[in-house]
Amino acid sequence: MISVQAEPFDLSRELALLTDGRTDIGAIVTFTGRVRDLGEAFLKAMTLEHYPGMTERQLEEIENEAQTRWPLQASRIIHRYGRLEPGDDIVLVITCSAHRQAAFEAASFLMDWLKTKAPFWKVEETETGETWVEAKAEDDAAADKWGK
Amino acid sequence: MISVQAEPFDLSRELALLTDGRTDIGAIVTFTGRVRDLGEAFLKAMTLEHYPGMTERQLEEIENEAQTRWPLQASRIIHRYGRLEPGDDIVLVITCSAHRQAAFEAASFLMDWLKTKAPFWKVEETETGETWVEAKAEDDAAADKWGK
Amino acid sequence: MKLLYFAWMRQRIGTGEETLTKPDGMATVAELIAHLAARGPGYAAAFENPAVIKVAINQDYADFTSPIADGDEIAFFPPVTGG
Amino acid sequence: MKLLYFAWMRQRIGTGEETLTKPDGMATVAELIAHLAARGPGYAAAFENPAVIKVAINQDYADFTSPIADGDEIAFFPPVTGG
Repeated sequence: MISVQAEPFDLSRELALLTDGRTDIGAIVTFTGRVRDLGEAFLKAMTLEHYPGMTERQLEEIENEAQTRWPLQASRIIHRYGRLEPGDDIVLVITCSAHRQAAFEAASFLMDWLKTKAPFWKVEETETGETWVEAKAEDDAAADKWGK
Repeated sequence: MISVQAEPFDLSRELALLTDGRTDIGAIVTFTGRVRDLGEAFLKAMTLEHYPGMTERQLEEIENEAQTRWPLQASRIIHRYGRLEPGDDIVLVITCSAHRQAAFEAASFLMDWLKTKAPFWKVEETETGETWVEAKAEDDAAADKWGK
Repeated sequence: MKLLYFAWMRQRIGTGEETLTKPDGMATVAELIAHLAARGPGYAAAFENPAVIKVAINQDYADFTSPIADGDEIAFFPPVTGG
Repeated sequence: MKLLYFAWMRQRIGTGEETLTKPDGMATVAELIAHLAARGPGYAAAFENPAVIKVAINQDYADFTSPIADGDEIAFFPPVTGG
């Protein structure tokens, strides 16, 4: 299941929704991405813009792709948009499988994809003004390693 | 921080203890291992035996090793022992870093190590009796890939 | 065509959304970009380096060589930075 | 020496812990294993396939060639299956 939302999410609640009452899940990996302070400049906030409609479509597609590539019993993607401050959650990925390697790989795959293909853009607000975050070559390299 | 305990753990509480009030953490990976139903035989319960003293020492050592190999801001290992039923949590690993790759790799490293070096032994209780779980060659291979 | 712009492209152009009747003879994304870039300084600034610009047609990633049709929703944006 | 046995080795031997005064001339883990395996059918069953047995001296992993001393805590166990 995927959600694109402004509201915060609650990891333990999402985990419970996926796994409560199930006894076929042996491995659960969660990834939480948060706004963090920049090294150089004091970060006041970060605003995430996205492409409503395309974002949801693309997230559903990639979740299906992960389910095809790995034997997952459940998965969850939540990506927030709007204005977020240091320490706030940005993204949550949960993968559940019988085995740990599938859960780890699928979560890592989903995050690499989100970083390079999900239509979100971050603008950082510091004391010197607003700056659009630039894409990183290392993120493209990370996504490329999963092939297509 | 490491704990070897019979009691259940609470993921959201552990996460809060590691990250509340911090704004330097950008990526949090959690791994939860659970008792799951076996395919073949109905699993009533699983009992984990361990080597008190050595377990704690070895867990502390490997947590330090992970901190040396990856830039982690925080980490947590909890391993339970005693009698557990399907759906019960066995192990929790949390890794926090500025970057997602470090958090993913360190969590995966810790789990591969726990599977092959932490002195725990599982005995499964089914309708046909008790069976000691056998170590898997694939777990050794997974641990070997991290080198020493 | 419904045209969408995101992030700094939206800021440079001054709007995030507009409609355009596809001119006769315009067949590909590349031709649409050439048309838009000639519309004024904001558009020129937004499209000054096409190599970094991504395009989606009807909410799917496309290429500059992709064909376009009058009913399409065509979005231009810089490399994504979510996650 | 304090000797510890875990999992099915504990079950076969019938105890998880015992003390043994190191016999004169016993220098390595391998010699200790040979000594223990000869103590009776439970010990023989526990040590029947030394290739699968792990040993720890004073709570650190060791080898069958590792030297042993009288004050050591020496643990024998099958491959671990935690996590």
